[in-house]
Amino acid sequence: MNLYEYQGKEIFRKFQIPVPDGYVVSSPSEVKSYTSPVVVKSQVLIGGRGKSGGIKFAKDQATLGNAVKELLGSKVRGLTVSKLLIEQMLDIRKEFYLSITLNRTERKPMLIASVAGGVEIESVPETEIFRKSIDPIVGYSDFIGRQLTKFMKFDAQLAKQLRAILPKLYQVFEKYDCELVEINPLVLNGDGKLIAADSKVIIDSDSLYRHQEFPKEDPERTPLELEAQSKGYSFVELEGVIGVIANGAGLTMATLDALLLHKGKPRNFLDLGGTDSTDIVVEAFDLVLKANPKVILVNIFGGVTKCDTVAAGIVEAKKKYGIKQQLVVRLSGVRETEGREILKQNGIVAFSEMMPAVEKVVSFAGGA
Amino acid sequence: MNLYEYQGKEIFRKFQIPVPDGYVVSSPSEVKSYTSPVVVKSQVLIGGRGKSGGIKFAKDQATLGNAVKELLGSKVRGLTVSKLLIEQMLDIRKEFYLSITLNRTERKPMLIASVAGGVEIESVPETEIFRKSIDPIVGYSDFIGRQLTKFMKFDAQLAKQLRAILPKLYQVFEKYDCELVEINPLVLNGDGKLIAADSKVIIDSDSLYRHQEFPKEDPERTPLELEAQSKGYSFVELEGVIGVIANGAGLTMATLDALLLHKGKPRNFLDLGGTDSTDIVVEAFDLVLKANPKVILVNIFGGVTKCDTVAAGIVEAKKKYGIKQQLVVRLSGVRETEGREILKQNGIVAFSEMMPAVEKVVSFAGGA
Amino acid sequence: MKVIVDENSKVIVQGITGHQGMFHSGEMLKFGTKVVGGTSPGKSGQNVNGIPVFDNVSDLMHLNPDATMISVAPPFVKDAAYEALDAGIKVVYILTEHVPFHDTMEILYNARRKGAWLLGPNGPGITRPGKVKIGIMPNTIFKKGDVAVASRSGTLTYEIVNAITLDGMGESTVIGLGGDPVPGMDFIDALELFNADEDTKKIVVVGEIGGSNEERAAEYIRKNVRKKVVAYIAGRSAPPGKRMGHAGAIIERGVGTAESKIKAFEEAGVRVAEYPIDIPKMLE
Amino acid sequence: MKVIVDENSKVIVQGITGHQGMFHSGEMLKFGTKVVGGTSPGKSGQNVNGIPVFDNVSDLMHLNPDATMISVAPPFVKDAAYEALDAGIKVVYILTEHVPFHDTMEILYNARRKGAWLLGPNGPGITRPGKVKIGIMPNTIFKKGDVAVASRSGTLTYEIVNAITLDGMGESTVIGLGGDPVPGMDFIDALELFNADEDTKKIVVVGEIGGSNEERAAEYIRKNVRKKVVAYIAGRSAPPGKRMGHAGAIIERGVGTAESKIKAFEEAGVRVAEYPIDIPKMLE
Repeated sequence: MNLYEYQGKEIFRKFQIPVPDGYVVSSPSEVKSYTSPVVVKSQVLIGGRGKSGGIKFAKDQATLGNAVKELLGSKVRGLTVSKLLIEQMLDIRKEFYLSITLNRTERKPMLIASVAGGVEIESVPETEIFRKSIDPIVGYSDFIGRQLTKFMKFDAQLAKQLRAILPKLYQVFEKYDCELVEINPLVLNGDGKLIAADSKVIIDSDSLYRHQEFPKEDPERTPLELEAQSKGYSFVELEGVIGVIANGAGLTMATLDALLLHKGKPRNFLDLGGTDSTDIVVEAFDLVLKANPKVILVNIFGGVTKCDTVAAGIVEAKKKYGIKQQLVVRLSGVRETEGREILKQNGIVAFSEMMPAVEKVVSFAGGA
Repeated sequence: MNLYEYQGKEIFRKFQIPVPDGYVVSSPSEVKSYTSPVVVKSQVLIGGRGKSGGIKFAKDQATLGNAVKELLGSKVRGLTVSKLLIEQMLDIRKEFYLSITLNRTERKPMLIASVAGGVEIESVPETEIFRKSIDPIVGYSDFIGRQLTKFMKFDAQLAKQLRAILPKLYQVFEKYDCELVEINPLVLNGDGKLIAADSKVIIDSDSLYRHQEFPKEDPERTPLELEAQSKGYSFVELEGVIGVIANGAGLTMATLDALLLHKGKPRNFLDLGGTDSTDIVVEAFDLVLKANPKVILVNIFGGVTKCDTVAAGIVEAKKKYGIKQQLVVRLSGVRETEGREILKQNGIVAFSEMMPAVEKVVSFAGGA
Repeated sequence: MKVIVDENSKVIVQGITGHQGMFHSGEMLKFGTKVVGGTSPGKSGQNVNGIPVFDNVSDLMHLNPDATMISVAPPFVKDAAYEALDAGIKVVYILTEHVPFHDTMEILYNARRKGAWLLGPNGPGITRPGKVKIGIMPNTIFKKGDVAVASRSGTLTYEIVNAITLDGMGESTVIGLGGDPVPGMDFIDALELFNADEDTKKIVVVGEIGGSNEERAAEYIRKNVRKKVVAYIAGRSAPPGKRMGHAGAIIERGVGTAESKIKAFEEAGVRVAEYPIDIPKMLE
Repeated sequence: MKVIVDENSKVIVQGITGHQGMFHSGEMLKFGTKVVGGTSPGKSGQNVNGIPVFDNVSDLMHLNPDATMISVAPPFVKDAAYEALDAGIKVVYILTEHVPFHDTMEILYNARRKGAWLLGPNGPGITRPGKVKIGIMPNTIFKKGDVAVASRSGTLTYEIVNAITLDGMGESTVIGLGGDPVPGMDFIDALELFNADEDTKKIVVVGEIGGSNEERAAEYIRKNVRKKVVAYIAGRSAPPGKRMGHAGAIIERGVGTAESKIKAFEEAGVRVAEYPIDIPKMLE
């Protein structure tokens, strides 16, 4: 789960990583009297806020008031702004990049840094990027900071500041079960101090049970995706016309892949998961129908999820929702015979192989 | 370093290990109004306080005041009482033993527990003692608590409480660099709650630089030992008459052993350590002379500590303190020749072997 | 030859009285696995499918278990794994989904310290037809043979194994690595085992988009494996940045795309199937 | 045969510009040890006794060091050890005294994970006459020979080694385990090495009161060692409960007494010397 900039900075503050003085407002009445130049930052979970007009500067009370009024409720790259972070303006001398993330290949945390911050890290040449895997049992140790400050060619004063930030950043990464904790840019301010001008913190969703202080929000998801998420489904909306219900992330992906290779366009990704209950199947139909697909493909390889359960669910969903769409079903695996029998009694012929089902549903959809 | 009971309990409280309500007084004026039965406990770092009259009970204001006046300034097993812990009296139903200590053989922390608490753990039969080594990399995990509560035959209610205490006790052990953290007794109170009726916390002296909140006190040491400690010497006062200065703990021990095997009685243990400076040697003489020995043995095997440095130190100390005692010196190892030469010029003949030196000093002391 | 486990391996189930523990301990018994005991704190003395239940792993070590299947809720997985490792069990399979990956990292490196295998979390386990099954793969799809399968997916693995079996071939060992960001085993671990196993003549690698494990596996195959290897990559059609259920399927920063993985395999001489169903023919 | 290190081992010194680092790097060079580099953050480009100084261990790994001697203040020892282990160095000797034992525990188990030896803290290191010395034992007392010594003490070790040399014998390997509550190596680690080393014919074990390592060593000798072993135990005269400089010398709870150790050795057929000076004769 992505945290907002202000949430990340609250954590940084708690861990004594320097951040600019600032406060959050969700209405113009919460704006404090102007005392010194400030930056007004839209709190939306998307990059490129600056270029999209989501960040404004104010050097007097009037411009501050205007900026707040203008930004609150506006849209930044499609996302509605409901909170603003109003912060002291920095006197930026240099911008650096600093993050800790999971290196999935090495199965270890990795520290990434660059003297070239403030831009997309992807466009910085390899030679300017410091990468260092951290042994998760040992954790962060100061020698890593000494290696980094040498790479960054920091003087003693800057090196000391960075080496104070690094262990705290690693603590944040660990304590908050982060996938990513990123400071971009880490700013060298006019006063010679390093300060985190932005924050990007992504918490492993599987760990949210121990971080209940954060409301579950995810503006990158559509309302339907959020509904599905709240019901426990892996569900992604796509651009096509073929509704898809399958079981297992890999099989569901393979189903979409097969549709696309046959020039069929999936409307969604829906993984039933491994729970064996007709209700789960009925609710899955509810979600897929809300996405209003032209046709629907059900692709089940029975294991934990048994074919007869899915068949019963399909029959129940048909009855409950009066499904109008053409429905193509493929059943294979555990209790395949029983499942096919249930469907047959309700006038549905199920395929036992995946490819004919895919071909059939694509032809129904008018593709290929 | 040993902590006082009240210091240990402050830590317990901070880590949410239940302790009785209470407060510390160092003068009768600090005693609060009596509200309910209390126990008044002398804060001295020695066992057997109860049997020695260092613990009193009070069921009204008058007995409380008397107990405080009686105990403050009194001696408990030779130690002067300067602080009292006044605590709510417990309604003790059962007493258990619980501790975490370093198992030096396995080089791991060890959890020790027994249903038979309140007495010396040494006298409890082996079969009633639970011992479990804890992997220091993994740390405490709940399965250890489940094993323990099963061993203790605790009901669900008690088991839950104990499993809440254990991870915190381990945290104390780790965070405070403990050699030992012990609750004896852990009391089952009348209200059905487990509560730490006493605390014994020993912090690794080498770690005190990161625990500067505790004043360095050690009432088990004599004033001379404390002086030596503050100057960085390993120094122990003993009952005999032969002052000993040696280098290295092992060689110093071996020197004492050799003296005793020759029926000589050492006055002290003093390990010069590995620092090569005449001042260290001179100061060592100062300490040994303060112990007023009949004779003095210097036993040096030169390594880091070089023989000529020690010789120069001996000469300087003789001059400075006008040493009257018979002085037997043994020098061997690095810069032996130079050292012996320095001594010779000042009228001291040094042995090169340990045993003749030991024999000589014992004969001077009038032993053997 | 032993590939993590064999027909003599004794298995326990931590959390055997739960829904999954009950069902899958029964299925494992049917498969022929020696399930010798289970745990469920406070339920000692009961039995599940005839398997005796104990409070703690330490209470059943007289049964000499070689492996454990952990099926407890995510907050308790780390403790259960440490309990098994502390008791000296050398194969730890975690069935549970949604284990925080920071927990898995800790478990993984502590398992390695103790010379133990970690399988899962959130994977279907290991199946060796005719010998042993630990995990949740459907019993019916297997046939003893010489094809080894390593897969990051669950159901898709069954699909592929089923196709192999229906085609008349069979499997020596099937390992589900699991779809979590930090899997207990990766492809190279599995490939080393398959490469050394004399009962394995052919190998199937079932990958997914995300990460660079498939690329590293391709490199390993190029250097070390002379057995026939066929691959499949799920997620060719995934739009960049869209999540596909597995955190492992996030396409990030241009690495880990299906194209990059397919290219890596083809350069290592490994043919990549367009459809799962094509795999059996490509193995022939 | 290699016992932790040999004549080809390349050694670095972390904290080489400190008093101890400077002195002992010079002594090691004189002994013949290949001291190839040292570290001292911010002092790269300098040299100590002709040895080049670098900021970080990672900056000198092109010199292919096999071992490090760490001589930094106690609060920095853990970081220095992790720096060396991270860089892949497989022998870590910590000269520093007064390292908190909780730090040492962490270092020890992480060293083991990485297949590295930990020597010290607070011990004199390892010396192999004619081959290599890592640590602070005086150069002059050694002579190449067939007696191996493992000791919990420093100066006492020199005394005994000197006596052995003066008696006309010599040493194959001398290991100072250190006097800390958690030593990086214990007697059994050393005895295993000595037992396997063909250059070692006789073994001296120098113990102290406290702990039960000597008792366990005696048991190990009884079961595994057919070479001649002689022991000495320091602290026979220590009054119970009095601290003797080493935390290792606290007599607690009736275990770890000199009597118990002497008894254990004698029951294992190991003669125990009354005086350190008796050892050479007992070895003959």
